Amino acid sequence: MKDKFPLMQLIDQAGNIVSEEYKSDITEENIKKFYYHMLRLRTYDRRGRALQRQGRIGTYVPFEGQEGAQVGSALALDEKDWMFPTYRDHGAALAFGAELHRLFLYWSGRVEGAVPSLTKRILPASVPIATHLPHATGAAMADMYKGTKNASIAYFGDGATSEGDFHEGINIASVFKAPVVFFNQNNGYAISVPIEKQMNSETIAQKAVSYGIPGVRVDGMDVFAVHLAVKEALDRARRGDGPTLIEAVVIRFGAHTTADDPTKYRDQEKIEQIRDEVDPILRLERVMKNNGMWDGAWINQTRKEIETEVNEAVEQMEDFDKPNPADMFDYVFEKAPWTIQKQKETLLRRSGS
Amino acid sequence: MKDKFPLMQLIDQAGNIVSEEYKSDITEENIKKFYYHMLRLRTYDRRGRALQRQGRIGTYVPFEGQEGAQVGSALALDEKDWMFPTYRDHGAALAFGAELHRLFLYWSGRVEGAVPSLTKRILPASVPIATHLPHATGAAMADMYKGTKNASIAYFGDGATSEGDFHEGINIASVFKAPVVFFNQNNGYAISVPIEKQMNSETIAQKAVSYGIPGVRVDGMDVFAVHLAVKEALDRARRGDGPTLIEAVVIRFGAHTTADDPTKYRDQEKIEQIRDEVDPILRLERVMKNNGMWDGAWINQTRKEIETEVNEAVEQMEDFDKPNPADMFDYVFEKAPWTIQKQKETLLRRSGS
Amino acid sequence: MVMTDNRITVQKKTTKQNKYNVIQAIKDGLKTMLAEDENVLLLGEDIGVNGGVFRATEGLQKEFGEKRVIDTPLSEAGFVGTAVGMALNGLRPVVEIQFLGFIYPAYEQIATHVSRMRSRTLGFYSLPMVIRAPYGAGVGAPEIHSDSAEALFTHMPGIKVVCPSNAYDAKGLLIASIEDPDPVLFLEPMRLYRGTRKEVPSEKYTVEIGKGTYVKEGKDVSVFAWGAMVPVAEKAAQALEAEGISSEVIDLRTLYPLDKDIIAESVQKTGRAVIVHEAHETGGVGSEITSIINDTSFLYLKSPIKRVTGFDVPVPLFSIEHDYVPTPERVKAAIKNSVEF
Amino acid sequence: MVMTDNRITVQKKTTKQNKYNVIQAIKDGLKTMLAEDENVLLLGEDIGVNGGVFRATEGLQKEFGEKRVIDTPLSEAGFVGTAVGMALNGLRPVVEIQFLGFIYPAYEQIATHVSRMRSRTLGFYSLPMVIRAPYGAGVGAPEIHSDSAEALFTHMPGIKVVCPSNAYDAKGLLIASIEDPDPVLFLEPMRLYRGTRKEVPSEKYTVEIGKGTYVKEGKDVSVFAWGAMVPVAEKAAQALEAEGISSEVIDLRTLYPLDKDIIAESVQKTGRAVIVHEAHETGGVGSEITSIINDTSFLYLKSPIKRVTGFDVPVPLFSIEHDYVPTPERVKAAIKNSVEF
Ligand SMILES: Cc1ncc(C[n+]2csc(CCOP(=O)(O)OP(=O)(O)O)c2C)c(N)n1
Ligand SMILES: Cc1ncc(C[n+]2csc(CCOP(=O)(O)OP(=O)(O)O)c2C)c(N)n1
Ligand SMILES: [Mg+2]
Ligand SMILES: [Mg+2]
Repeated sequence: MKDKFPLMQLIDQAGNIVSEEYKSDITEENIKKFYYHMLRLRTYDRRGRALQRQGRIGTYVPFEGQEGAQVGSALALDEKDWMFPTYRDHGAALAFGAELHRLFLYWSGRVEGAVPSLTKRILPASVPIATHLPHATGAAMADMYKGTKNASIAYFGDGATSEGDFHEGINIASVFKAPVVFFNQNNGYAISVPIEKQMNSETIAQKAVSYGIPGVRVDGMDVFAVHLAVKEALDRARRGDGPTLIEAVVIRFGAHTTADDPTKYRDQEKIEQIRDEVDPILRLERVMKNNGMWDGAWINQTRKEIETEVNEAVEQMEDFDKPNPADMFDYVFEKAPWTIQKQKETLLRRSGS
Repeated sequence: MKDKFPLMQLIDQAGNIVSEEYKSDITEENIKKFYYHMLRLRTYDRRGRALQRQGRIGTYVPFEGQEGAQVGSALALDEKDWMFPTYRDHGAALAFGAELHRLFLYWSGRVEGAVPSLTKRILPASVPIATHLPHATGAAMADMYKGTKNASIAYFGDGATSEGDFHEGINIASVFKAPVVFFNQNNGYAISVPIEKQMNSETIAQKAVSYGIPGVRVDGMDVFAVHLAVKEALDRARRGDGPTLIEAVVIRFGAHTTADDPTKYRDQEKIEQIRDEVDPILRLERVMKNNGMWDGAWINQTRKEIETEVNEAVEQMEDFDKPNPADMFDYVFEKAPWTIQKQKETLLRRSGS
Repeated sequence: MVMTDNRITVQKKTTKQNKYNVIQAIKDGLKTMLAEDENVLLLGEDIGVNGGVFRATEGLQKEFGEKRVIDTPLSEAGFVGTAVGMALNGLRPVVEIQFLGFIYPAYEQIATHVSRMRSRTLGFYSLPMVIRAPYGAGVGAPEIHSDSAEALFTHMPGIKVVCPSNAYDAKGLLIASIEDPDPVLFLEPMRLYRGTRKEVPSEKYTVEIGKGTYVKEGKDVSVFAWGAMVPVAEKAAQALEAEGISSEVIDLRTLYPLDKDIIAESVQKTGRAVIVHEAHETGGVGSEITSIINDTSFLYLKSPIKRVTGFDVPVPLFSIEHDYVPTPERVKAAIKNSVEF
Repeated sequence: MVMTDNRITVQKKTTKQNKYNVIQAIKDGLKTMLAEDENVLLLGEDIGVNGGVFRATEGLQKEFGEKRVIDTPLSEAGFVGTAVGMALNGLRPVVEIQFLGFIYPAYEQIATHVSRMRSRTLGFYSLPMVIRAPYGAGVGAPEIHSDSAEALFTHMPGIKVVCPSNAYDAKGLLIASIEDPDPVLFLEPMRLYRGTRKEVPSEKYTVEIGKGTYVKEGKDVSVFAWGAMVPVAEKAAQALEAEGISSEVIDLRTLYPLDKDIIAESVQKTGRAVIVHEAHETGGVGSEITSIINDTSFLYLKSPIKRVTGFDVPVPLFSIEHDYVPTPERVKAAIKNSVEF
């Protein structure tokens, strides 16, 4: 099947542009745009891990290694498109328009941070695996119904493909030609379970055959390739030609979460050895160098700006008002029924039931 | 996709043997065996509908038109294989070894008839669509674990392919190479919903690609072709080569159930017009005629015997002891807890709670 | 006064009335809302061309088109999840689950998304959607088709549970559910679908969610029921009048949130309570009503609360299903036990 | 006498003891049964090489092999259904659901097959299988990871629900569950996994399913709890001794079937009851216990039964989850209300 679903690549690991067709898109401007976003994601991600180690936030889900897939896909979206991320896709959310301090708040167990953006249509991270795929289908069908040209994108991992909701969400989208992109980041692991134990199929892209829709396999460490694949899928969706399943092959450099110890189930050393070779950010640096676009000053400047932005977001998070227990009662329904009102009083006057 | 998954056929509608390779299997003996079983299923099925009309049993699920698929598959099984049927596959159960009067009891709302056979491993009809596919996977994995050579077969319809359990059951089987055959009868309808509204894929067989397993598309009105396809899949399973997805393309001549009115959603007249052409039983009669195997005396004799057998089964059903309300309490757990004991007394002495 | 519940009041100002049974009233409610709000659409199995296995949507696809009345694939988790996405994006989907026993595949969608979207986003997103499902035993349906699973949803914060017992309430509560800003599970007593007809206003009206109603007033004992058990309770109550026992029959109509006030008001008047439901006894809504009585009316109770319920067994196949479902006889016996305690 | 519950008696005849916390005791129980019965096997996500996200199966795959300790795909409905097929075919699968909040996708399998196989076949087929799941809030886990969904299964005929509160019971109840001829949902209080260690016999022993136990005797009020709420109830009870209130604390240990006798025995002694659970109040197991007290001990009650529970809201994110979970303070207040009524 790998021959039927070849790995799409525009730039190889050495930083050579391997696609004549799309050479013209790989401009300095685009390179800098993608580079900036990936660097921003990585800076945020590393800070997240640091804050967790320092006990300043709770369990954190790192995505280092997957920046290319998350930036390439997120930047392909239009203003009013819908994004349905998982717990690992806060990078994509950030690239699309999530507010940094809200993301940090979320990792601090603050519901105030659950909605990543008040302007972009980004859902809170979907925690029950694959349950959000049908949501993306439904949001897309609603846009179709309303006659807009908006599309939806659902993010999910290789493990998610084993859940019924993966199948049901895509099947329904395929029947109604819903304008939705099913964007899979295949990082080869579901926590500790390697993909060979997750599925018997050689690729994830081939699962598109079940639904009579296009399946695309792309090098997820190649931000340009991902961007192109998602852009094409979104165009197809807006044209009314229905959903696409995209498999972005990526490597998760770190642990599943800060509560996970990957050395229990895989050889982390090997990953450390190859990581510079495969790093999506370094790949772009190589392109810059190979094409005389290297601009050290700009990179340093950019780093500084991002650092400052992240520092400010951390401050915002830590200066945020104390959590309000009343929040758990006030938003279950538009108007709290007597049960919840009574219970709220119980808690607030800390009395017995 | 139809080219990639061609419709397998050994005998065409005109009754010509179209496969040189398997010509030798199409012996008079085999023809008579298949013919006998299909006739037996049809006689039973028509009696079932008659009994329902007469109010002697409850809602009945007819399978007329699908006898070839059900007989061809069931007769491919070994003594100790496991069968997981739906509500429409009592024909297959009967061919495999279900007791007629138990089937009638089941349609009378008698739990005593839920287990189709006390000797063959046939599960009660699975009513929640697709939920039994993982069971077939599990039973097969248990046989693998125990080192037997038994296999399992799961029956399901075209509509069932839209449920998550279809996907999860096959995916797990594919990962563990479980000795199981997923036997789909594609009759083109899920109650009123035509297959085009059920899925966007041209065939059901192609869904095998998702799991990296063989997908076979067979003419379900050709009992020999079905038998061959299932036999090959079972052999593959016993060899340790894992599951197979088979799509048997069939036509449901009648209603979804005796409570359904097909004229509301499809042109029944057209079906009446083509039914003789496509009928799996008449197809075998044509083979007999074409090959000088026609034996009218044997056919009449066989009809009589089946009639008698069915009459006796109906009597057995109607002479069966009155239903026992205590049954609902005595088998929930091996030993009824106090709750159920108390409730049983409540009912039996018809007193208040 | 208790008898001026919104049923009566509305009927006063209504002009045209139709004599409808429950299924007709539900169809009328769906039609009313499809006509009134273009964001309302229906999804489910066999609801289009076929008009639903119970004909609740008969003719609606022809009238409102395939974009408004959608035949879905056989995929409960899928189309409930699809409805979540539609509701997020401004529509008001009304989903039909063909039988309540087939809602289980969608349980994760309902438990983790339908019921939580508003609270997990502090109200930034909300899901105005309705899930309709026929429920209950007594019609000779096959296995799994006869479950009464309401208590599996009244213990799930974020979704309301409604269950009418007659045509008038069916239309009014359905419209109220569709207009509700939050998700509602709308349970339809299969057994009453084609039962007694009632005057149903042809215009749009609502019956308030969260309010029970007095079906019959009485002074000796309060009998609480909903859905298909209301006529059963009524029958028992009427029969006992002859024996000089005056039972008050209350149709709770909404199962979450329960109408605490009507429960307390009645029990504080009669001092006795009998609860009738079709679902299994253990963990049924009856035990929550018992708790509400304990919390509100402890000192008024003259005898233990009685529950007349389905048993802690799967609903049996139809040859003995009538032994599973509470009967007027069992309710009468319980009322007597309660009164004679 | 009540204090000679099987915990004590077994400990008497035991030789070797280990000081185990709950997670170690569970692993010991699994190991014991894997060693004893070759038909026992484990299925779940990340339970093999990784030893489970809580390490409940650490080292077991190495010891018993990949055929006995199986890493499944991410597919709860799929592997619970697979376990059904295995149990049908003579094995005794023990399935791990990584967190109880992820059991919802398997709800249909459990509601329509796991719990019904024996009754729908009049005992011809049965399913000796166990579903293990960590449950409850208080460990700072993400959304959905902290649900206490026991009441969604105690209202489901055909499955037993067990919930230990300490290491000794954890091993004994787990072994009893694996040996039970019927399906058991085995709930593990995440919050106590690494809590106080207890003497746990190294040999095989069982704690009877369906029996509660006295954690502390008292005369003024009966406090019922299970799982992670037992230490909370105990703490409140101890604190109130100083104020002269003598509370009896009962660990119910099994939630279906509930131990009616111990509930009645204690309430008939004290005349008062407080129920503590982490699940939402409405429809929680607490309301069923209230009903049992109403049914068995109506005339003994001196004051209304009090419930101290989680609220009718989704378990909040961890920054305020401790406001959701009952605290000793809330239990103390309820006990006082009960006694001072
Ligand atoms: C229904 C459900 N089951 C189990 C889990 C626990 N869990 C969280 S992440 C995860 C692995 C997901 O793997 P994958 O889909 O590949 O995404 P990745 O974490 O690799 O990005 C599991 C099993 C869950 N969140 N939801
Ligand atoms: C989970 C579930 N949802 C809905 C139903 C109601 N129902 C019974 S049969 C059926 C159609 C099944 O179609 P298909 O799988 O093609 O099998 P066929 O009836 O054609 O043999 C439906 C929707 C059900 N039994 N289970
Ligand atoms: Mg992964
Ligand atoms: Mg079909």
